[in-house]
Amino acid sequence: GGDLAAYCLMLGDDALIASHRLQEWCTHGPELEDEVALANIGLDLLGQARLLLTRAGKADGTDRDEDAFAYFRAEGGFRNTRLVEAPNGDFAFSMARLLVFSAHRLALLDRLTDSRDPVLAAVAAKGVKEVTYHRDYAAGWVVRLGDGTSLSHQRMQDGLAALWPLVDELFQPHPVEHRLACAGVGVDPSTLRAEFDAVLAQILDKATLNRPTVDPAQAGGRDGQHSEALGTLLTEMQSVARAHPEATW
Amino acid sequence: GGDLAAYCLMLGDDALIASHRLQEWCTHGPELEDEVALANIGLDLLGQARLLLTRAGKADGTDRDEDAFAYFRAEGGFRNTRLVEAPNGDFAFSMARLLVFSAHRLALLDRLTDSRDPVLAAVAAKGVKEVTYHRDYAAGWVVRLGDGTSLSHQRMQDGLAALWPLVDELFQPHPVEHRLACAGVGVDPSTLRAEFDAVLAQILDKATLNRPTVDPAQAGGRDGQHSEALGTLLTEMQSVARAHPEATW
Amino acid sequence: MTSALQEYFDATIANEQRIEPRDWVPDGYRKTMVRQIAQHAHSEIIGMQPEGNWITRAPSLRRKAILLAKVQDEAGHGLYLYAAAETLGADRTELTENLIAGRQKYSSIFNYPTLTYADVGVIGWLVDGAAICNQVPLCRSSYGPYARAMIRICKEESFHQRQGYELLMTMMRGTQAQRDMVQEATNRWWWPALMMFGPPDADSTNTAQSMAWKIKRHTNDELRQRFVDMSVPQARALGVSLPDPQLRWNPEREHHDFGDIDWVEFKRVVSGHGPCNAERVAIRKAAHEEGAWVREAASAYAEKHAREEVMT
Amino acid sequence: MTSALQEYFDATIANEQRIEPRDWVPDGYRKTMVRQIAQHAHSEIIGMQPEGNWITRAPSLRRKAILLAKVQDEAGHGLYLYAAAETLGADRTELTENLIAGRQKYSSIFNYPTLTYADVGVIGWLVDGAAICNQVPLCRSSYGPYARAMIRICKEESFHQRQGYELLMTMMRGTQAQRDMVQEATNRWWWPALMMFGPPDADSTNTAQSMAWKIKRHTNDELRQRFVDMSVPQARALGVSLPDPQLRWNPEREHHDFGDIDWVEFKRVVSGHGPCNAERVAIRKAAHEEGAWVREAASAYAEKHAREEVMT
Repeated sequence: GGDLAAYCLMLGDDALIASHRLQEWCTHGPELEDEVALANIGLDLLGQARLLLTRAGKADGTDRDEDAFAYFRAEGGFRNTRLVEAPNGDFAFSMARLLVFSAHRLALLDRLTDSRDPVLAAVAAKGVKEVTYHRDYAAGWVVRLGDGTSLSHQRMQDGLAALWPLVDELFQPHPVEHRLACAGVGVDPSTLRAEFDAVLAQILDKATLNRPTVDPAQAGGRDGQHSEALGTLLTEMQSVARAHPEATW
Repeated sequence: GGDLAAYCLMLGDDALIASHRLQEWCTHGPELEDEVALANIGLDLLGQARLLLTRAGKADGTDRDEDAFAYFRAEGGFRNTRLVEAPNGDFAFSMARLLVFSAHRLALLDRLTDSRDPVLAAVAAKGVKEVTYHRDYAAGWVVRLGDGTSLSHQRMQDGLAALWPLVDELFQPHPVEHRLACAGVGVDPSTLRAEFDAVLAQILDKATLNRPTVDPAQAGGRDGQHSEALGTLLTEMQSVARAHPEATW
Repeated sequence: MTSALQEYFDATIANEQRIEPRDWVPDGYRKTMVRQIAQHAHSEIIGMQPEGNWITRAPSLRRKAILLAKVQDEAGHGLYLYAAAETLGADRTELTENLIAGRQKYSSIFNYPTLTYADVGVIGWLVDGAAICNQVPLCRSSYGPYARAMIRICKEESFHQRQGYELLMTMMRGTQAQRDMVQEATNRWWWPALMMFGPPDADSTNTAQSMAWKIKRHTNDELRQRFVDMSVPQARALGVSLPDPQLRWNPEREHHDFGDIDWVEFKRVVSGHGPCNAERVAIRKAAHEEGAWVREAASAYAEKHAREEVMT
Repeated sequence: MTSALQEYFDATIANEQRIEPRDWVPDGYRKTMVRQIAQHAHSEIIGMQPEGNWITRAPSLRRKAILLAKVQDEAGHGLYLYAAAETLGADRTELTENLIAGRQKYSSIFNYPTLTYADVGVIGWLVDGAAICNQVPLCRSSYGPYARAMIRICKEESFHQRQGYELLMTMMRGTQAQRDMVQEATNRWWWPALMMFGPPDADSTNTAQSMAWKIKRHTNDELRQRFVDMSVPQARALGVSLPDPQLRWNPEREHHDFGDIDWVEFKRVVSGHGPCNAERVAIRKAAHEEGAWVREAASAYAEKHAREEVMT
């Protein structure tokens, strides 16, 4: 129960925080078509987060609901990777992040459709279709920006470079992931790296971009060790809910 | 008691929120000298706010302290003008705002040194010296940017234009101000307009800038009717204090 | 020649048939339609802001999903409507530039601030409610692409309206602070919502021609009355009061009488001096300008690869 | 000629007198001093960020004033120190560009994040405490302008250190959540604070020459030991534990023994891969670049009016 709950929080928090960063693009996108697409992707991820957080509250026996997890945990209780909490940067950084996140998540959900946990398997089955679209959308922009103007090429390359130190954490197996992978419930993310690298290589090649060669940054998100950015994000996200702890909405 | 408390909140909230906007410049200023100056001005205004909020808690008989007012009032309880809550914009907007705010406040505090309320008179006496420096600092930048490069001239003129609709509110007498002015305790702000206009005319002339001709925006800050920006500001300002309502710091 | 076309146009209108993009239309009709559709499109896009302001702060994940979906729908409405305007020869980029330069208007209602989460509900209830009153007759607009867009938009808007009302119902069953928020938001939005129907018929200049062209079906005052009559029982069911001491049922008219609208405020807001006009346009302008390099890259890419296809 | 100057320089150092800007100095001394002062200045400026992060969120107005004043002091320290470097012929703009291009370093401690308000207190207690251990001997640096800057800086830093410790004392008397925050922040900052004294003496390359020039007065390990001995009773008085199971009093050495420092982590952070290196430099770079038009305007204004004075 404990491991499954922790695992649901990892996958759920990744989706919740990634969705928040996409929500921040709202009314700031480069085109209306992107407003629609970014909101759609944000909604899909929010939906995944809700199912996963609800599952966590069942699995750990506390019966906490999705909102208890989203609004009344402190920063150190969040299990997302640092990749998703990094501030949006420019559109190039945001698209690079969405590509990396979606490529990782698609590989993950694809394996997870075979999970012995029926809820995880169902979330994954639904998520695979959604995240395929997310990845294709992000890849489309990475290619157009990479192979667009010299300015957009530079920004895309800079965005990738800024992002790349955060990539490794996605593939570092946490003990919980390791145990659940052995039990046929979860996925060991290190087994996804080859597929991810191949997908990225293909897209970056088409985009005339170089894969950055930078050292990985400090990880720790899966253990609740986050960057300063998450605190600011949660302050905003949780503000209304916490101002009215007795309220129902 | 009630009028005096309300008046202290008006002057105190103006200082508190103006200080917050200056705090946001910290580590983002154009030069180290400006980091020092902006922090100094922010500190002066914070000091004025603390004295005035404390006075409000005595005057209204509730004995609330400065932190009760700063951290545990909702948005509608804040009595500051909309000028001070507007987001910082660029350095030109921020300097235009600081000039307008300081020129207004200097004229106000100068009269208030004669207040029959000894606390207000003392706050004003100390404040006059501080705000004289604030005004001179802001005027220095308005002149240098106005009469600097063509880019800085344009930005300064745009900043002034964006700001100007918020100026009128500073000089619209609230019933509380009117009553306290009659009682020799407060100042009717409409009596400060001529002095303010003369000071601004001189500085804008030196800065080769035109005084904008735009209609005033909707006011209402003195009655707790604020722009969307104040809610976001307070969410941030109050976040830690409200997360730990039982704590002492 | 033109006179035969004019006759055909007039007959189409008279027979309640629809004008389609291929049809000849008089210049005045084209200009009026483009203006009407563009203003409507701009309103959808600017209208994303007051609610978008609360997405990241929504107090439950369910409400967050509802709000995000709603704001997304508004972007979608903007897209259909700009597409409808393009069928009349307008250019979307040009329309956007008209908006951010202040040359074209959008609904004044979006120049009021959203100050609490109750505003999200009240916008759904009153603002979308008023919009629906205005728009349902437009589903029978003589201009086909607009009429069809309105059918889809009205369907989604009434969904939004119900969701807004449901949020308010939930809040009214919550804490006293929540009830106070709902009442306070109702007080702030009621009069601006009444202004959404435009100036009184006596001062409304374009109505006659627009009615003749069947691109407007009811007068401003008729629609406003319908909205008031619809809202009073809804307010009662919700348990909020409407901020108008003169509001009462008039059994002779079989309508509610209501107080005088502050047309001075209306004109101030319409002419650009409402509480949020400057911010709303500034945000749209910033998004457009900051997105320029992205759009340029997309064009450069498309051009490069179109060329390649030709060459290989 | 040079040899007479060299003798005078050597004698000044030997007699514990101060080198002043007008004095001849060997190239190596100048380069080493510029690097030392610039790194120190950069550290003050980058060091504004981890604490500056909390100014707008400080939980009481008194703490906000203390924190804002402290961060302002750091900007002031940066100013004195850049001025001291300029007396050796360095150029402040160039030094700033070295910083943002990653060509010059700053203290690695500022590459760790501040995650709660307790971090503000722990930075005061441990980070400023370690800085003071490092810097008090530098008040006797052979280079006069630096030594004088250090006297002023040390005075202000010990004030900051006391304020940080007092905040922690207050928090430890508060709620359990506050006590937990203090302990957790202590756990995160203790080891990085020990790393502030630099690599162990055995691996420290510049120490001998710097000691000879009297711009360094104690070895890294001596200073680190002094800091540990000072901090242990402070932690006890505060009621927090230090995260080192091997930490204990050694009556023979009359010093505390302590565990091994993770020098691999140290090197990773120093070489730019700590938790916040990229953000810290990016913020400084953005401020510098976004301020360019302001600085250009100031120069243009100054030049214009200097010309006018000459012409009139």
